[in-house]
Amino acid sequence: METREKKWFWTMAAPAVTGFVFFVLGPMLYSLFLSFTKFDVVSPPVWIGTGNYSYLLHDDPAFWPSVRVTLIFTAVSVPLALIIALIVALLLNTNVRGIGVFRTIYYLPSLLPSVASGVLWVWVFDPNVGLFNSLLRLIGIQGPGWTSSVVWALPALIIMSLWGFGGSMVIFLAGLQGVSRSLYEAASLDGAGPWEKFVHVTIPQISPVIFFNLTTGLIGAMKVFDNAYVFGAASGAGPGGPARATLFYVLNLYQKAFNYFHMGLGSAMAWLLFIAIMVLTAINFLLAKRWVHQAN
Amino acid sequence: RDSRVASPRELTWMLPSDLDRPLYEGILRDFAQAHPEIPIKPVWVTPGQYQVKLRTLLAANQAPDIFRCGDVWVANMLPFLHDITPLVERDAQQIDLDDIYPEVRAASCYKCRYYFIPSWYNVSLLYYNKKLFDERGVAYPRADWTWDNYIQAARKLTYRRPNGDQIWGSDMTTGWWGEWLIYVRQSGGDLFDPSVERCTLDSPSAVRGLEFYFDRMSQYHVVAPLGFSPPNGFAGGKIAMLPGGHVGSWVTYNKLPNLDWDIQVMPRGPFSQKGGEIAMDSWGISKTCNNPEAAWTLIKFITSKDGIRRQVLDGHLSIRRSVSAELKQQLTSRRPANRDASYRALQFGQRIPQSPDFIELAIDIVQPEVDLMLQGRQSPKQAAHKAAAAANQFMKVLGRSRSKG
Amino acid sequence: MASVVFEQIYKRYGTVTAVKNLSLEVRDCEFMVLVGPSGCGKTTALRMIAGLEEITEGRIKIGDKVVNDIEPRDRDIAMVFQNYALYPHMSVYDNMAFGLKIRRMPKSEIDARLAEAAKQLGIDQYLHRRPKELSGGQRQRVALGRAIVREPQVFLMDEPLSNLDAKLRVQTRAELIKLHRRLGITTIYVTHDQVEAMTMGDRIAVMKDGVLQQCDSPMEIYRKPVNLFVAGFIGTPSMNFLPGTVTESIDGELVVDVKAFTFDIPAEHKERVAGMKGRKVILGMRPADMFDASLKNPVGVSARNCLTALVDVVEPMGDIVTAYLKVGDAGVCEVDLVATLDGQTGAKSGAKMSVLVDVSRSHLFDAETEEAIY
Amino acid sequence: MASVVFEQIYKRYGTVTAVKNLSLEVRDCEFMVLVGPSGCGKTTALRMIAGLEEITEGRIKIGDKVVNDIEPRDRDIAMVFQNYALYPHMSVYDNMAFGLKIRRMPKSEIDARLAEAAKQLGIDQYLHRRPKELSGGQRQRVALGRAIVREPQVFLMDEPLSNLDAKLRVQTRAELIKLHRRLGITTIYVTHDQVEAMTMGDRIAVMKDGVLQQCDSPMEIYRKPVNLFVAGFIGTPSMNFLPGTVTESIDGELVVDVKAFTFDIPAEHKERVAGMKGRKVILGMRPADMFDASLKNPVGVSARNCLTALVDVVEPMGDIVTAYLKVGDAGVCEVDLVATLDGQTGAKSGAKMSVLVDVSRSHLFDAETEEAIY
Amino acid sequence: MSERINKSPIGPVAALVIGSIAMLLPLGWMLLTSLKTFPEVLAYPPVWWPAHPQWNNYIEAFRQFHFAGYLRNSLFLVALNVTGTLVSCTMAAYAFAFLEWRHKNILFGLLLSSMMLPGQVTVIPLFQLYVKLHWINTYWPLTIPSWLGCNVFGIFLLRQFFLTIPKDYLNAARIDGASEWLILRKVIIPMASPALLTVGVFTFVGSWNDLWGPLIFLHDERLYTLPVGLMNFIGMAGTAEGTPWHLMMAVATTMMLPIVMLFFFAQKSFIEGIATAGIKE
Ligand SMILES: Nc1ncnc2c1ncn2[C@@H]1O[C@H](COP(=O)(O)OP(=O)(O)OP(=O)(O)O)[C@@H](O)[C@H]1O
Ligand SMILES: Nc1ncnc2c1ncn2[C@@H]1O[C@H](COP(=O)(O)OP(=O)(O)OP(=O)(O)O)[C@@H](O)[C@H]1O
Ligand SMILES: [Mg+2]
Ligand SMILES: [Mg+2]
Repeated sequence: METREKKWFWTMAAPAVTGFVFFVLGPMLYSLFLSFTKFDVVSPPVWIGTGNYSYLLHDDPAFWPSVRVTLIFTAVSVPLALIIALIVALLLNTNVRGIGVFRTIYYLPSLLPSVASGVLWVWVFDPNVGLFNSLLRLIGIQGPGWTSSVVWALPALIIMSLWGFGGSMVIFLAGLQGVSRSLYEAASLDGAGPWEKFVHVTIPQISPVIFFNLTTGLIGAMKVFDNAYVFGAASGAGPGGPARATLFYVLNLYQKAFNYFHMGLGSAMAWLLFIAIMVLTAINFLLAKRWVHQAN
Repeated sequence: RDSRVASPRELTWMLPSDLDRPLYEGILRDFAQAHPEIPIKPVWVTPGQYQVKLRTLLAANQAPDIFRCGDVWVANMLPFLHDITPLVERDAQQIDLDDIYPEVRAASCYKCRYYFIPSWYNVSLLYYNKKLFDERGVAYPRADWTWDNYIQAARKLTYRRPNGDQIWGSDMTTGWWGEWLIYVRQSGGDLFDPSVERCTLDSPSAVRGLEFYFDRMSQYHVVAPLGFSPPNGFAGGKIAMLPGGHVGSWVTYNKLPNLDWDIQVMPRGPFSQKGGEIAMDSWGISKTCNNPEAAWTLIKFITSKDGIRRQVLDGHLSIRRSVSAELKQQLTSRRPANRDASYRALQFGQRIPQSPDFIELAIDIVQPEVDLMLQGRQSPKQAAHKAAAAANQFMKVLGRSRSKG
Repeated sequence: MASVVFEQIYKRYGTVTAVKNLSLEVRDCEFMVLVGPSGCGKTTALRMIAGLEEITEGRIKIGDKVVNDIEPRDRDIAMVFQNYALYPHMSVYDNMAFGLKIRRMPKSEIDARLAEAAKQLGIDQYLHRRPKELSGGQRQRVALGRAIVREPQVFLMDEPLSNLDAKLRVQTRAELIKLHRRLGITTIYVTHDQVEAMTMGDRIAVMKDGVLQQCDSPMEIYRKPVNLFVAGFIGTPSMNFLPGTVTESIDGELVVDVKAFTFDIPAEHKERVAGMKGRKVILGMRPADMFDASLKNPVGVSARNCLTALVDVVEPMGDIVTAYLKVGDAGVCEVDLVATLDGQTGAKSGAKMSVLVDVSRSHLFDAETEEAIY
Repeated sequence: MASVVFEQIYKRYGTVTAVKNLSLEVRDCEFMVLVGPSGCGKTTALRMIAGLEEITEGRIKIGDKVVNDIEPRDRDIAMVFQNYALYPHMSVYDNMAFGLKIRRMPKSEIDARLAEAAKQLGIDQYLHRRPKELSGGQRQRVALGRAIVREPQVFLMDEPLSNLDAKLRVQTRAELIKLHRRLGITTIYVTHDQVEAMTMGDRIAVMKDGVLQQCDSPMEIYRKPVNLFVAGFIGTPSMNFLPGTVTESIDGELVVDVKAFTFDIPAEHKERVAGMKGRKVILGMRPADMFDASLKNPVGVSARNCLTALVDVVEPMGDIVTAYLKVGDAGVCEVDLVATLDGQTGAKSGAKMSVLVDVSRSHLFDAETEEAIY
Repeated sequence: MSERINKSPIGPVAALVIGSIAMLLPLGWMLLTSLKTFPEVLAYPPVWWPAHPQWNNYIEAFRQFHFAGYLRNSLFLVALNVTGTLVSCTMAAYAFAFLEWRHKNILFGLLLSSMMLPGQVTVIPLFQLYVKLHWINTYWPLTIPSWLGCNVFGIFLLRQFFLTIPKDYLNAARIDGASEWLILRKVIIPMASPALLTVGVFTFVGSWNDLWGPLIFLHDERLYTLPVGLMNFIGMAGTAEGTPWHLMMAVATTMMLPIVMLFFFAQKSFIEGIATAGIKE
C-alpha cells in the first residue's frame, strides 16, 4: 500500500515539485553562485569571491541607508497594521446586517493594485492640492511636502501601507470566527467583562493567527517593493528619493540589478535579505513558544 | 503568442509610447509606402521603462534592430551597437552631414566613430512665461543676462496675486543633475575630471555652482519650497521661468493654449556662459541586426530633410540648418518665437561625461547628497564633499573595475 | 443557594418559538432535570437562566430577585457546558481559578478552595496540565470543579455527560448525585437521555416543542405519565403503544380492543373508563410488564391476558433479554411488541412463544388528545 | 459471501503495536462483533481487512484468497464508517450509486439495486436530498444503503451507531440484526459498547491492548468470562470485584474470605478450588445476582449468603433500581458494591438494607494471572 | 466579542462607519478626480466636487491608452493563472494532506520556506532561464509557474483545509473503487469549495495586480497588462502637460471594479475558507 501511495504522492505532487525545482530551487542556487561573481548580463559572470558582499557591507553608500529605511518601516508599520487590523476585525466580527459591505470596504484597499494605490496616494499626498494637506488646511495646519521631504516621505509610505491592512484583517476575522462562543459564555459566567474576555479568551485563542500575521507581515515588510517603486516614480522623487529616504532594501536591489546591471551585486543583496528574513523568522518561531497557544 | 516575435525579414523598431507616438506612426506609414520591401515592426514601450526594457532585451539577446540611443547611454551600450561609421561615410553625400549643426554632429560621435544618427537634440534653455512677465512689467530675458539679472527678475516675479495665487519667479529641477550641473559648469567646476576617473564636485568653483542652485530657494526665495512647487510646474502657468528646461516639452507646451511662452539662452555664470547640456535623441542599429542595410535605410529616412521637417512641424527642434532656414517663415507664428536661441545655445552646450558609470554615479551616488542639501540638512559645501568622496569610493571599488572589466 | 422560578417564559427566535409559556419552580437545593427530545428548548431555557439568551416574555427569578435584566456575571450562577468550554490555553488550576481571580479573591483563599474541590473530584494531581492533556472524564471533572469553586447559588449543566463513553457516563452519574448531596446547591440539569433524567433528578421536567409536559419525581413520571409523549419518552425500551377502541366484552365488561386481541381494564381504573365505550384509545404497555409465560408467573399477574407471539429478534443482554415480538395475523392486524424478558427465557428468533401481560400496569390514552386516561 | 480469517496478524505503528498476534476466523455469514476499550486495536484490525492499513505481519484471507497485497477496491468489501462518511455534496442517490458508477454498472441496474435497497431501509423518499438534510438515523441508513447496494462479500462496520442518540441506537440495533439475517452477508462489527456487542453478535471477540481475550457467543462470554478483564468489561453495571483469599471455614469447607465477610464456593466448582487454600483470588459478583432480602427470595438462592449494607446512592430506572452499597466496617474493610434491585425495593439512600447474594453465579479469578478459576 | 449578537451594538457600528469613511476617503477622492476636468484637477485651492462629472474621461482613457487591449490581456492571464493555480495547488495539497510518503513533511517544509524568499533572489537566474527557453516577451513566464504550483501559499492553505476533511471520506471512496484522481475530482474538490474560492480570489488579485512579472518579462506593448498600462500613464508624468491625473484615476477605478465585485460577492465563503483552513503553523 505504501508503494502505491508513494506513487500517487509523486504523481500528484509532480507539477508543484517540478515548479519548485525549476523556478525556485534552481534559480536560488544559481543566484547564490552569481552573488560571488561580477556579472553585467552582457559578458559571462566572473568569479570575484566575496567581493560583492564586502562592497555592500563596507563601501556601498546606499546599502546601510536602505537597511535602515527597511527596518524603520518594518518596526513601525508591522505592529501598527497588526493592531489596527485586529481592532477592525473585532468590530467586524458580528452578524449585523450589511456587515458584508463594511468588510468589503475595509478589505478593499488591500486589493487595490499597488500601481493604482501608489498613484492614488502620491496624489493624496500632493502638498498643494492633495487630500491630506487639504484636510489639514481645513483645521488650520500647513501640512508638510510629504513626498519630497526626507522626514515625511517614509511616514507617508507607512501611512499608505497601513491603508492596506485588510489582508491581515480578514485573517484575523477568520481566526475570530474560530473562537468557540461557549468560551466567551463561560468567561462571562465566570464574571469576566469585555476587557477580561479580550485578554483572557480572545488573545490566547487567536494567538496562532496573530503569530501568522506577524510572521507574514514581517516577511512582507522586509520585501516591500511595489509601493516604494511606484511611489518614487509617481511622486517624481525618483526611485528611493528624496535622499534615499524611501530607498527600501529591495528597491535598492532592483536599481543595482536592473538599472545598472550589477547582477552579481544584486544577487548578493538578495541573499543577504533572504538570510536576514530566515533569521528573523527563526527568532520569531522561537519566541512564539512563549506566547502562542498551540491548538493541538 | 510566439507569433508576435518578428519574422526574420521584419525589422523591429523599439519606440517609446509617448506623445510623439502619432508622429512616429505617420513616419512608419510613409516609410511603408516608400520602402514596401522593408517591413518594419514597431515595438512600443512605456517611456519610463524604455531603458530597462532595452537592457533586458539586450541581455536576452532579443535586441530590437533599431532602438533609441541617446548620447547619455552610448558609452554604456557600446557592445551592442552596430558601428555605422562606414555607412555614414559611404552615404555622406546623401545624408548631407554638413547640413547638420556642427555641435550636434560633434556630439553624435563617440571616440570618433558613429554609432547613431540624431533625429533631434536637446539643449539647456531658459523658458519663460510672457504673461507673467507682462503682469509684473518685467522685461523679457535677454541673451546677455547674468545670474544676477536672472535673480533680480525672479524676485520681481515672485508675488502673490490678489486672488491668493502664489506665483514663483523660477522653477527648479530636482531629482537629477539636469539643472545643478549647468551651474556647476558655469561657475568653472565640473562633476568629473575629463577622463571621468575622479569626481571633482568638491572643487570650490563647483561648490559655487551648487550654492547658486540652492540659494535661489534658501536665500532669494524665488523658488517654491521643496515639494510645494505648483501643480505641473512651468506648464501650470504659475511659474515665470524655467531654467534648463527640455526641448522635448515644446510639443506639450504648445498644446496648452493659455501658456504664452518663449525661450532664451541660459544666463551667464561667473565663469562662463558655457555649461548647458547637449543631448541627442538618436537612433542606433543593433549589432545583432541581420539586415543593417535596411535598418540604415530607415534611419536615413527618419533623419532625412523630409523626416526632420515633419518632426520640426510636430514641435521638435531641427538638427538641420536647411530645415531651420526653410521653415523659418512658417514657424514665426509658432512658439517659441525666439527659436534662434535654441540654435545659439548650442555653442554654450556641453555633453555629459562619456562614461558607462555616469548615470549611476550621478543619480545613485551624488544626487542623494544634493537632495539632503535641498532639505537644508547640509550646506552645499558639505554636500559636494560628501558626494565627491562617495563617488570616488564607488569608482575605486566598483565603477573602475567595471569599466575596465 | 436559591430557588429558580420561571414565570410564563417565552423565547422566540424570529418566527421560531423555542420556549412557550414555561412556568416552573425549581426549589432551593433541588436537583431538577430538564429532559426532552432534541430541539425541544431545554438548552434555551437553561441559557435564559444564565443570562446568555434574552428573555422574550415572562420573568425569571433566582431567589427573590427578578434577573431578566441582570448581566450573566452578576447572577451568581455557574454552568457546566456540554463541551466543557475549558479555556484550552490555561492550566487546570487557572481554569478553575479564573472566575475567582476576576472577582479579586485573595490568592490564599483561591488556593484553599481549589485544593478542596480538586481533592473532592480527584483531579489534584492534574492541576498543572492543560485540558488537552486530560481524558474526557478528567476534563468533565475540571469543568465541574470550575463550577464548584465558585460556590454559586445555582448550578446549570447542559448535557455534561454526553461526551463521555457509556461506562464513564454511568460512573459519573453517581458521582454527580453524591456531589449534589454533599454541596446541596440548587442544580438544573439538561439532558435528552431519559436514563440520566430518571436516575439523577429529584424531579424531572419533560419538555416537548418548547412546552413543559410534566414535572414530577422520576417514579411518578414513569408510573403515571400524563400523556402519550411522556409515556413513550421515559423508559427504555419504549412503552409499546397499541391503538384500539374501548368496547364491551361478552360478559358486559368494558375492555380495550386492539384488533389482535383484547385487554382487560384494571379494576381500579374501571370507573374512569365508564361511559367511554366506542372511544378511540391507545393502550400502553411497558416492555418490562410482559413475561415469558413458560417461566414461573410473577406474583399477582393474572394469567388471563396471555398472548401468543412470534419472536422476531432476540437481543440477549446478560440477565435480561429484549425480545421483539409480532402478535396477531400477519398482514391483517399484526402488531409489533417489545418485551424485556428474564434471561432464562427460551425465546428463540423465529419461534412462537406465550407472553403474559401484567394488565394492572397498563396505560390508556385518548387517541385524539393523547392525554392519559389512566 | 465469504469467511474472513486472521492468521497471526501483527500491526505496528513505529513502536506501538496496535494488534498483537491476532488469529480469528469469522465464518461465512456470521455476524462477528469486535469489542474492547478505546485504543485496543479494533479499528486497526477492521481497517486491515479493508486494506486501508498495511499488515505488518501475518495473513488475512477473505474466502480462500490471501488479500494482503490486494487493493481495497478489489477486495469486494463494503464498509460503514463511524461518521458515515457520506459525501456531503452528493444526493442520497448519488452517494449510494457512487461505487456502482465507478464500476461502470449500467444505469438501469444501478436504479434497480438502489430502489430495492432504499425500500428495504425506508429511505426511498429521501433519495434526492443531501445528507445534511437528513436526521442522524436517516444518514445512518444511507450509509448502510451505500454498503448494501454493492452486494459485497463482507460488510465492515466501525461503530456505526455511536453517533445516534440512545433511543435510535436501540432501534437501529434491531434493524441491523434483521438486515443481516435477510442478506446473510458476513459482517464484522466494531464497537466499544458491550451492550451492542452482547445484543448483536453471533459471536463476540473481546480485545484488549491489541490482544484477543476471548471469542465466543454472547451468553457464553457473559456467563463464563475467561479472565478478569472480560468479566469486568462485559455486563453493565460492571461486575463487582472483591479481592480475597481462599480459606477454610470452621466447618472445614473452602470459602472465599474477602475481609468484610466470606463467600461459599458453589458446589460445582469446589473441585477446581481444591488445594488452592491460601491463594490470593478475586471474587466476581454481577450486580444482577444480588437481591433485596426483604422482598420475596428468588427461587434457588440460598439465604445463607446475606449481607448487611449501607445504601449510598439509589438510581431509579423504572422497574429496576441501581443501588450503590457499602459493606463492612467503614475505614477498615469497607467494600463498594453495585446491585441492580427490583423496582419495588424500599432501599433508600443512607439507610441500611439486607442483600442476598446468589453465590451459585459468582466468579473467581486468580489475583495474579487474572485468569478465571471458575 | 459579545455573546449577545442580536443586541445591536451602537458604539461599534458607529466606529465602523467612521473608520470606513477614513478608508473610503482616498477612494472617493480617486473617483471624484476621475470625473473632473483637467483644470479642475489642477485647481488650487482644490475643487472637491466636479462641476460636471466627466464620464468622458473613462472613454478617453479607454481610447488613449489601449485600455481594451490591456484589459483583454489581464483577463487572459488572470484566467490562466487562476485555473493553473487551482489545478496544480489542489493536486499538491492533496498529495501533502492525504498521501503518505516518508519524507513528505521535510519536502513540505522546504516548499513553505520559499515563502520567505524575496522574489528578487530568483529573478535574475529566472530571467536567464527564460532567455534560454526563448520565453522573454511571451506569456509563458507569467503562466507556467502557476501551472507548476509556484503559489506556495495556495498549497499551504488548501492543505490546511484538506486536513480538516476526515480521511474516512477518502477511505469510503477507495473501498468504493475510486482511484486517487477520481477521489480528488469527485470527493475532495466539491467539499473544498470555500478554500478553492479563497485561493482563487488570492490568485485573481495577485495576478490582476501583478506589476513585477509583466514589467520584467514583457516588452511588446500589445502584451501589456493593466498595471503596466497604468505605469505607462505615470511615464507621461515627465512631459510638460503634466500627469493626466483624471485619466489615471479613471483607469485605477476601472481596475479596481472587478476586484471589488469579486470580493463583495465572495466575501463570506472567502473568510470561511480561511477560517476552516485554520492558520496554524
Ligand atoms: N440562535 C437561534 N436562532 C434561531 N433558532 C434557535 C436558536 N437557538 C435555538 N433555536 C431553535 O430553538 C429550538 C430549541 O433549541 P434548543 O437548543 O433549546 O434545543 P435543545 O432542547 O437544547 O436541543 P438539543 O437536545 O438538540 O440540544 C430549536 O428548534 C432550535 O432550532
Ligand atoms: N496511524 C497511527 N499511527 C500510530 N498509532 C496509531 C495509528 N492508528 C492507531 N494507532 C494506535 O493503535 C492503537 C489501536 O488503535 P485503534 O484505532 O485500532 O483503536 P480502537 O480499538 O479502534 O479504539 P477506539 O475505540 O478509540 O476507536 C492505539 O493505541 C492507537 O493510538
Ligand atoms: Mg441543547
Ligand atoms: Mg476505533
